Amino acid sequence: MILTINGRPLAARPGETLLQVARRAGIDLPTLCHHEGLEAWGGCRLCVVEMRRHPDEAPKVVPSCLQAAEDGLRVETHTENLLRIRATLLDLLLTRAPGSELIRRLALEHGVGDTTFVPQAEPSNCILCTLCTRACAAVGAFAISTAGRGAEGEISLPFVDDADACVGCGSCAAVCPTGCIELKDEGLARTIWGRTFQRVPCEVSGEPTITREHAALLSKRTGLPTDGFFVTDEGRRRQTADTIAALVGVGEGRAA
Amino acid sequence: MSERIPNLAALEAWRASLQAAHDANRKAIAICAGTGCKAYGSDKLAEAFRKGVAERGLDVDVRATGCHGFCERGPLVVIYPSMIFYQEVGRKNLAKDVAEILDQTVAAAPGAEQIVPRLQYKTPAGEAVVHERDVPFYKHQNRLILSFNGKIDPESLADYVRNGGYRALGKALGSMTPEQVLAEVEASGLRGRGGAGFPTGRKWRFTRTADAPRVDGRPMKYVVCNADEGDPGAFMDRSVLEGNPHGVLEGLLLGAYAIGAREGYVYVRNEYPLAVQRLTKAIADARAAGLLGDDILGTGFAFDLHVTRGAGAFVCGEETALIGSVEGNKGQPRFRPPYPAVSGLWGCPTNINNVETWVNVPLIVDRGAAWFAGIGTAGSKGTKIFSLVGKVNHTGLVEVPMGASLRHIVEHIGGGIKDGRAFKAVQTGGPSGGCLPESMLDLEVDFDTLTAAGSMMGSGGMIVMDDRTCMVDVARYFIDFLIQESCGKCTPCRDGLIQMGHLMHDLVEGRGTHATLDRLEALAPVVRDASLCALGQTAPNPVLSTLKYFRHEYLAHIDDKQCPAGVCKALITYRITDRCTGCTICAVQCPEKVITGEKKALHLIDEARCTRCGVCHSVCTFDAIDILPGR
Amino acid sequence: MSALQATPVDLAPLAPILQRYPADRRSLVMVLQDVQAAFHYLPREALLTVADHLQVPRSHVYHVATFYKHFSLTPRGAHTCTVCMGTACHVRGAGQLVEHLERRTGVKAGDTTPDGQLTVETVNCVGACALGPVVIVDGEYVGSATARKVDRALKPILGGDGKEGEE
Amino acid sequence: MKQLVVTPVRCIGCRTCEIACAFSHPAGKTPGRSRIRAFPIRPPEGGLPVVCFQCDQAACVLVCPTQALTRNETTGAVDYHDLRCIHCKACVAACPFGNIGYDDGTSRCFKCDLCGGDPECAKYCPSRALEFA
Repeated sequence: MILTINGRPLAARPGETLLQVARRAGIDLPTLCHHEGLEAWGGCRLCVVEMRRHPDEAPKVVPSCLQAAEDGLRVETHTENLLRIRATLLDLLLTRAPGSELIRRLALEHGVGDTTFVPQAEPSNCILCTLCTRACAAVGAFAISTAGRGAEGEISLPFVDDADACVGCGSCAAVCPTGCIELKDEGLARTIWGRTFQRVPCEVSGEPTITREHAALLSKRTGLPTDGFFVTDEGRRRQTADTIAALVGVGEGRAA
Repeated sequence: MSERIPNLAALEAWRASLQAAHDANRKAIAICAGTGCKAYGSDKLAEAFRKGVAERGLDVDVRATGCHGFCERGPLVVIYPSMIFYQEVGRKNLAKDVAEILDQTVAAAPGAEQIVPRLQYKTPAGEAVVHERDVPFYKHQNRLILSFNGKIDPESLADYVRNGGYRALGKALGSMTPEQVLAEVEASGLRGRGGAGFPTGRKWRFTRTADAPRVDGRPMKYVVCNADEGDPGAFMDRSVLEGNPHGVLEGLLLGAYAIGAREGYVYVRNEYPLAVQRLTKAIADARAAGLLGDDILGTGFAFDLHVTRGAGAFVCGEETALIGSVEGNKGQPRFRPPYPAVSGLWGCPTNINNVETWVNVPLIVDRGAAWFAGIGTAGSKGTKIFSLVGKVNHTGLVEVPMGASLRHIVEHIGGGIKDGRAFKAVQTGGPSGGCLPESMLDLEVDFDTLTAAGSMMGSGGMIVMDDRTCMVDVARYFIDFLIQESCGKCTPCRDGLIQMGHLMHDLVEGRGTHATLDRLEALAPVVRDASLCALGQTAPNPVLSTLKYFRHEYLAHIDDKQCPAGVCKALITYRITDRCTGCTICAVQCPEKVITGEKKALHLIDEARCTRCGVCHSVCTFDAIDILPGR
Repeated sequence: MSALQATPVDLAPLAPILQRYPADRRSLVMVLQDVQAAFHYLPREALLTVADHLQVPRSHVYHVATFYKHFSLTPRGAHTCTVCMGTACHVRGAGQLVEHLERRTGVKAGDTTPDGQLTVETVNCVGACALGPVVIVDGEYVGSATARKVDRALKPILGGDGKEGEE
Repeated sequence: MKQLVVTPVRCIGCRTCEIACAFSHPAGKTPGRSRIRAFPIRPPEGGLPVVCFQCDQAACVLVCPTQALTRNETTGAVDYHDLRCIHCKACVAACPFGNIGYDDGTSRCFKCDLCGGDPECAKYCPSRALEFA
């Protein structure tokens, strides 16, 4: 399948999105709500490009993270209109996330310093990109979701305080582009969404491994034994070495 | 109620027997039981008529029907067979009105009926009208769909069948292949009445040809009736659902047969409880009569229908959001493709059409595509129901052929502007549409002309505005509406509308500058081009169209700091004129207690402390208070 | 999103509702409709039971329950007064009616009076546009509503001799 | 399909394999984390190298919620796609042999990917304890 991006013909594999084709060709398209490992969302709209199926057709603005590559498609990624759209979108996002280093950087790259709009009264730095809720769904916990509608929407536990479903895996905090999800690790204790988990110490080194709740969830989803998760990789590798050494005759060093 | 109809012949036999048994010239009192007339107490009225008929031992049928369309003059009563039309019956004096109608009109022999003048419709020129067809509101209309509303009892399958109901279904199942039914709809030129005007036949074709996942062995496809009707100011779907639910069912059955769908959903918005009740009854009756479920009319065709209710979300009018809602999720739009026709409800091909689109289908199959294509304009076929509301004398549902002019609708049918004021604009297409000025009054209304004029057909809401409506405030109203209804998924709509809201509030609250207009005109295209779904993409239309046709009003709000229409509180002044008789009612009612004056003497408003809440102006019975633009 | 008071709620009416629908996600919106009708709001305990019964995560039930305007997570008043804010009603002065009600009840639209008697709310169109402005008091429609008509309709709820009812 | 063959007894514990691995998987400008470990548990003769077995029924692939660990059909290795990783570290906990780790410095997992089909460790192992055959 051949399509042209910014005039350059590029090969695309079936099922690939315009974003994947563009990035493979080294074209830098900004994204915020996109994550290769999670279901595409198409909400932040930063990755929009202009596409045309026929030369005389008016260009259509589509999100490249969702738009599938098609044979013969004509795509432009950095037209003046697109740059203006991205600048405005980042300007708007600054009203929500003035404290986000990533968004400030992206905005600066598009010529936007402080927001020219009216900022949110108490900005939470959350841009409602739902990467966190999608990660939580992928992990299988479904502990958090978007509550409310429109601009009032916010990422929340059920009934604001019900963290029962959370397993303390930390994926939500890890994927959040603006870092507005608090995760505190002190020794074995891990505090997130207002709940404190105790990470199980490694049987060998005492280092923290994963939480018991996370292990239970993994075991339920994969059938692996729940107590098989509580050794760090360092510790377990050592155990593996000892096991192999035993198998080949302890320490004599003679050829097998 | 009705036992199962085994086959097509039995259906026609039942129809013939109903028609024979129906004494066409037997007197009947048809009382409108739509939501509008119910609000004016038509239920109590119907009871009174039944009691009156019994007391007088009259051989007269008292029938509660669906919405006649002329809602503002409700409760509406039509005396069959002579079609004598009475309005506002029982509003002021129920017993007297009922007695006089029964004794003078109903009891008299046909042709010798006496008319009760007090309850007659009078033209603006004061001329009393006797028959429904002569009332200007109805005379200029071409009521194909709405004709059922006045005639049949919406809760009676027999009434619908007697008036030709399910004949199209019999014809299709008996002598047409699904392909032929689909070809008929394509040839008719019917376009979606939901708002975008996408050719219905082509949409059905996509769903019919899409390959479907198999559910218990057979391909599963769905047909859905979009009865979300979220556009404020539009209520034609409501009247069709309440007045002729079987018409919608028959349309869905024909669509399912043509497309090859086995199940269907009617998604009704939560604010229409009566429509849900009537639909649920119609479905139960149809199932009992063998018109729904397995082996319909003995032809082996199987189709079942469910009613699901929305729960208060305008965005659910958008197809993929609607699908999300029926699936038990948030009503949030999804990227397309895949279009619902290919992958909709639970991944199965789903054809979604608006109520009014579905109810056109039986007419097309019954009378043929050529007949339908003969109505309307080159690009837009058939009739369209508009809900004509706002500052117009005759508010209600207007069904006219595509191509009727705005002037024809607003003046001839609508009876001109209320209280003789000046026409300023008509808003069409709801929050996705625009406001058209007087210069566009001669526009022949159809899908393409409205879009060209910067507005949209939308579902057919037509809100007439006079000189006392401020266009800047209307644009502010729509932006505030859309801020509440945005689903919040994408940045341009969620956060862009908030900022457009701030800019509009600056304008109506007197803080607007020329920079405000520049910012609006810079932000609007971004919201339009980058938003995910039609809600966001069309959200700037009301602002852009009012800027286009009423820029002078924006400039008045900026440069002169005045609201010419007297609406925007920050830019108007309430002043008592010498017409004041000193009755003191304004001083008593004023919540801020800023009106002073002795009994019988000219009163004075302390304009500095007045919050311009408008209470004095509304309570003053001598129209002595002027609303002056500016502060 | 305010946290919710956990007043004990009698969940008896919930069982028949749950029997009426297949126990899967597609019934969620309809189940919530019936719960709202039965309790006049969506009690937290009821939503937890709904989540378990439909085998749907609590976060999803909360996500849907807070999206739709018709659902309320906090107890509503015994009576409801709804002002239609559709375009037709707006141009005929619905805004003034809302201000009047807010003055009379002392609560903002969307809230409930402290004594729990009356919830004042707005809705974006009820489809009775020809009678604008429309106010609905406990399901009873008041067409071409004026402040006086509204006060008369609210008399049984708010009491008062209607003296303060403006025209 | 070639495999990385480990003959522990030949290992002399020189740990060249670890250096080769770290240098061929740089983290920015500095050498990255070695995917192989030659444990000095057979003194005085040598060590015992442990490296990912690219299991058929790989526990890491099973627990990964976002397909960030997938079989590479040409090399036979289980490859790690860092762009798909959501950092839940289930794989690290699940691997029974400890052959996948998470590097907090680069916020990425690290495991053997057979250098795309030409393992450096085997190339530089002086004692043929590691062979790619």
